Amino acid sequence: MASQAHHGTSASALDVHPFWGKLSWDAFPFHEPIVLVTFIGVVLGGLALVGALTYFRLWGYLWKNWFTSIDHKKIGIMYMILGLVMLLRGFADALLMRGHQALAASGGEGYLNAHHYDQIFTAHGVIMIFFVAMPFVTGFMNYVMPLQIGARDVAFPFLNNFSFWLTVSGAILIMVSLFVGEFSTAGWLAYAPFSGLEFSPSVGMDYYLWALNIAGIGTTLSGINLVVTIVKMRAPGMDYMKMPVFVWTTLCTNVLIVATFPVLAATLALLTADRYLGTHFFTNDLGGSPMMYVNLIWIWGHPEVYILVLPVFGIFSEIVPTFTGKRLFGYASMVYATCVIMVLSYIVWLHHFFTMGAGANVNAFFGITTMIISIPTGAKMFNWLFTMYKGRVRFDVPMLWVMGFMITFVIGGMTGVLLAVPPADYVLHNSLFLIAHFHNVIIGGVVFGIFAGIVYWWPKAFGFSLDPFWGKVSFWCWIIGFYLAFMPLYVLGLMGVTRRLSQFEDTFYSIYFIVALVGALFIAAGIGAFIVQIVVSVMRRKELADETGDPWGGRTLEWATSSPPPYYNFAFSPKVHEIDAFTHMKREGYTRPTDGFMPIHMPHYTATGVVLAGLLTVMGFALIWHIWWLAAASFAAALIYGIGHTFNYNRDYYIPAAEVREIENQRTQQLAKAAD
Amino acid sequence: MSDHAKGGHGSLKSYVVGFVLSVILTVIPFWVVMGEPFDSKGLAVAVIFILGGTQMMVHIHYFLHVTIKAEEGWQAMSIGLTILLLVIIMSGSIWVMFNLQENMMPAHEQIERVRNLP
Amino acid sequence: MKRALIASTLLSTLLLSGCNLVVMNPSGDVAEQQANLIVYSTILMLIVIVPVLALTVFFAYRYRASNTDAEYDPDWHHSTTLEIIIWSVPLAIIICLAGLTYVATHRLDPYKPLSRISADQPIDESVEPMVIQVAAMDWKWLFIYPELGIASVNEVAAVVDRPIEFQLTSTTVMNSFYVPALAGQIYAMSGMQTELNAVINEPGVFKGFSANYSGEGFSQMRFKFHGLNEVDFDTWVEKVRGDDKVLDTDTLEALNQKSISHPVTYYGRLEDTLWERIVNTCVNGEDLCRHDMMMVDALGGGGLEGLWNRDMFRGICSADDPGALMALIRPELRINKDDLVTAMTLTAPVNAN
Amino acid sequence: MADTSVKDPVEFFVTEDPHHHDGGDHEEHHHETGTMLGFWIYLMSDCLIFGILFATYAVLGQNYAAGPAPSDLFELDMILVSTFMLLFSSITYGFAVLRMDRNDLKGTLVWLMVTGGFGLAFLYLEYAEFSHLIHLGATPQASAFLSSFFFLVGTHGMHVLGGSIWLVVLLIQLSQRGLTHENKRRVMCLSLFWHFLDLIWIGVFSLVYLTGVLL
Repeated sequence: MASQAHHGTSASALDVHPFWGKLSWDAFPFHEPIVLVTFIGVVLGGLALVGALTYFRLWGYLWKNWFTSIDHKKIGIMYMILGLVMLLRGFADALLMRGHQALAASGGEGYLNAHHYDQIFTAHGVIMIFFVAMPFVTGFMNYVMPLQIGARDVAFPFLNNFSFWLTVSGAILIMVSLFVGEFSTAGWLAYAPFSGLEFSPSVGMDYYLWALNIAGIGTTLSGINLVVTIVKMRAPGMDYMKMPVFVWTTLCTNVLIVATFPVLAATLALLTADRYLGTHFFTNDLGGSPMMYVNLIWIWGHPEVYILVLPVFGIFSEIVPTFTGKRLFGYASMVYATCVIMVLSYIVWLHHFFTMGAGANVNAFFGITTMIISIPTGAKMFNWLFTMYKGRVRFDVPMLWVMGFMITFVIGGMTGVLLAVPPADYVLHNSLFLIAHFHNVIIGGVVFGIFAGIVYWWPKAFGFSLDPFWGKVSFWCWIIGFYLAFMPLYVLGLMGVTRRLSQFEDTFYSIYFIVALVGALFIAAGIGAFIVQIVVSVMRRKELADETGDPWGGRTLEWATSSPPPYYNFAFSPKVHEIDAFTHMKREGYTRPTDGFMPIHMPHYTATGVVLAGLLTVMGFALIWHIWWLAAASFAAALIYGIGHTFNYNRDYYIPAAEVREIENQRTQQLAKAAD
Repeated sequence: MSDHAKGGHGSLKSYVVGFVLSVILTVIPFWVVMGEPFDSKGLAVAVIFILGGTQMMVHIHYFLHVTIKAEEGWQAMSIGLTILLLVIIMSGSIWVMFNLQENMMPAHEQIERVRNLP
Repeated sequence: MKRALIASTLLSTLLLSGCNLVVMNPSGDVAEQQANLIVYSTILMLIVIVPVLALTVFFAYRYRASNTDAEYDPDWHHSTTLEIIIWSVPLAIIICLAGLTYVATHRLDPYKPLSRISADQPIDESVEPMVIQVAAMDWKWLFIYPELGIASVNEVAAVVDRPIEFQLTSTTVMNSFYVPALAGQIYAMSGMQTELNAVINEPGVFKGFSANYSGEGFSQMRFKFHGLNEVDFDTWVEKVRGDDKVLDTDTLEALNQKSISHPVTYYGRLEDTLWERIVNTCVNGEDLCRHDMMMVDALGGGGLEGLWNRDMFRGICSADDPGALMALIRPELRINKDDLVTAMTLTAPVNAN
Repeated sequence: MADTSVKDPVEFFVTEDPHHHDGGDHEEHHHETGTMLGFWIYLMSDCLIFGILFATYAVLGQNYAAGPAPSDLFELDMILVSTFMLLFSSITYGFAVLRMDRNDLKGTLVWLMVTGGFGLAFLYLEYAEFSHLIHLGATPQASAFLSSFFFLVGTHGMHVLGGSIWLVVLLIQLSQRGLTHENKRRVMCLSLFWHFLDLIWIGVFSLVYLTGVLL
């Protein structure tokens, strides 16, 4: 990789083979031992997986029951799997960086050259935001929200499947860049003019652009889908002010997605035009303005932060009442706070570039608007706090994550407000203090929330709980690891150490970097414990089984159906009378209807989403490597296939009442057994 | 539902009214530029944008049939939010970018002086 | 000093040794004010953070499920008083912080000339700030002293307690000029000129670097900032002059090639108008200078001919000969010629009143 | 289940047949209004894409790079003709919808074809303008102004092209199956799309063409 960037890139940019484009044997990492070993490992692992799937004849099962599925629950689970797989990749990058920096700060050179290191921090950022955090939160929203509103599926089930596969398509392109060619070195937001053709001629930036362009379309479509689902498909009686808070945050998040991902798409399209068509939007010359790129990308970038964190706030708002056995304190103020955050997140973007040289009035305006966001966020914090007040707090694993979040997130919030003070930002911007801050809110907020949510809803999705011992191990490893890994970075930031450095002048930093590395290893152990937790739980699934469908004493409708829910979710649509509908049902002593079942209208599974996304992946790859004929052919194929899909009128069917009765009778027996 | 099917699609009259208004609102700004009736460019620009904005409202009302009640108010609400965000994004970008350029562009003062000539 | 006391308490609670925390313990007045601001803001926020943390732990302990003595009220979910408090206390703090931010942002605006040398030393109006022109290159820093007619690479010096005005640009991608001991950072970007006003209050050698990632040699894009008293500064200038190298167009072009860990280099003499050409991205004299291009644009563009021969405008709209440009601009332009010439003159017109 | 004595038995499930109940059903027509809302939200997001392009044009539109400015390039009389093509197509689409409401398949088809004709005329005019500019040397690569001009106007043009392709597909679907519920919904979605493009065009001619030539 590196040697190619030193010598080969500009040359390879010149000769474009009519058939192979820029693709040649040089693109493969034969000369990079680290990458080659990884490559061989991945190929062998992949072959083993493919072999196993073939041996156990699972391809048909996967294709029929998962890949082509338009069941929101299965798509939600697939999003989570994607997030988990990409977490391993993104975290491997993090470990590589931490290890390298610890060595480099101790007087050595480390094991990564600058070019390789630059790719790794870029990949780490891109993967963690777009292909870990986003799939995880989208997965939750997909799985949980329709159940919570008592719906049978999302509004556009096919679109849901297509969105998922577009996200996968982006992830595939990023993974391919590891072994074919190289990835971007321009940082996760690809600031112009560095990301332009003049300074980054290699295919790395193109991988970045097409991966995000394709995945971004998927995210936007999914956003539209979920908004319409909430607006149109709520159970009768569920007014807006009776929706669970998670549904509220999902609504606000998806409104944000619909309103910001187009900004990202347009901005990246302009950058793509600069690189492919030679236009001058963000170039240094002929009137282009790189500052405009920074301005536009942050108009998307700041709301994106809230896209990640709002659903997680929703998760916490579900877990805290459940594990305190008490209604959420200040539901209305929680809802208003969410809506206020949603709108405010649009008027703060400049705080990411105070130091670019805007005048004092501009900087002060954006600094103050940023601080204002901390008020509704703080209100949420207090709401969770006072939910515990006069409660019965059970410290099951999900609640542990919430406690970890509450302690950690306030610190991150405080350093965030600090960074919003422009003159303070002049000394803290781009420093490791900033890195520590956003990891503090993203790990302490988003990641902790994701783990809390996984443990919380796992029994709903699979019918058995996760083993609490390994869950606690995972939690403690994560929280200790987090503090060890990022508190030293706060200190280093105050020592004037900035981000993205691969070499250091002074060795007195080394102890801090070593502590940070130890922290990263703890986090690795935390991830390991999480995987062990899943394996152990799968093996012990009989004793951990959840027969009732309501293992935690849940308060919302998803706990009213079986674990795992039948594919139609509810045999009869629930009727809602109050907030915390299921608590109300339990209190009023509801009876589950056991007869009078009716046919249920459901959509057919379809392969269109997989096929279209596959064709678009090929198109992206072809565009990256300038294989024009292939790009045109795959685009045309996708267009024709997509149009053809609109001629398919056989899209839905009715589940016969008998089948519903059979499934529901099984559940009746299961419940009777659990009651014994 | 039925009122959506009927009222939502407009009537012949509403389409024709919308069309006539649009024609008027299109012709005037073109005349403002091509016929040069005003000496002041600022006034001409103001006329163009006010009439452009008005025509957009005409389209939204007569062609897109946006009403407060349609889709539980979601249609009106979403267009309201979109307009709010457009205003934020566009005016914000212009403010930020011109402030940056004012601070940084070489020979900015002279260029501003030239631009502001009568 | 009170601030030092507060700062040290704060830092010791974080179990740190203060000696290496250059950001909190800088040597320049601007950076010092910024450090103070960090401390004050932190204290202001701790007013609400500490109770939240304490209450979190306390509630978690008090209302644990095993403690059946604690009150349990599953339907308690609203309290107007509490709601008012949880919205208004943060609001009050943010109002204070916003006031602080507004004032500090204006006082510490990097474009604004300094208003003091240090906390107890007012500015001397008669002393002109020392102008240092800074160009970020791949991957090194070029410093030009226009008054002294010297330049240096990857090393810069300034006189203690004399205001410095940095003018910054880049010949390549975005970089950020940052000397933590001196003042906050500011971006350096191609075709644009940012400014940073600062002062160094203690003699010493301080680290400077690019704080914004700029590619392969970014980690080595460092320089030394020397805070010197007048005598030492003169010695340093003589040392630079002693190197007989001239910074001219060719040297600059050579310097502009990519290089990592460029050695410290001195240039005893300078070619004229070099800085203007660097800022306006026309070092070699073959490209149309940025400000000329913008002037043409301000006059309504160069027309279709401009596409084929942008160079015909080169150089002539600068101060030397504004009239010449007029000859090239379309006649239909309804602008009084004299007004235009005055407006285009690069030196600001003398104030009439 | 606890068998507490319930004072007022509260109904927790919709047990009657949803086809005869309009409280909270999931049957077809409800689902279809979801499609309209979804499409509307898509349009709003598209609006923001154009918002970014407009903002880019507003910021970069005067960076001519010593090259041509709008007044050197744009021919307003042709733009006026294009504008009228779109306006005509808007009202003809309206007529198609009115025909559709009367279940007049043939009328719908005819008016849709007329609409498509105006759309193609608009596209041809835009193609002629672009190729004229490129022939002059005023390419998207020549200056930031031209980059942002071509991209903003071109993106609108690509939308019209997409709408036209959709129109053709819709004509086939209509002639295959007639005015089914599904096809009616498609006609209404395309209607929104088509009128939306006209709306964007108002912004384009106001900001790009008229203001550009004026300043």
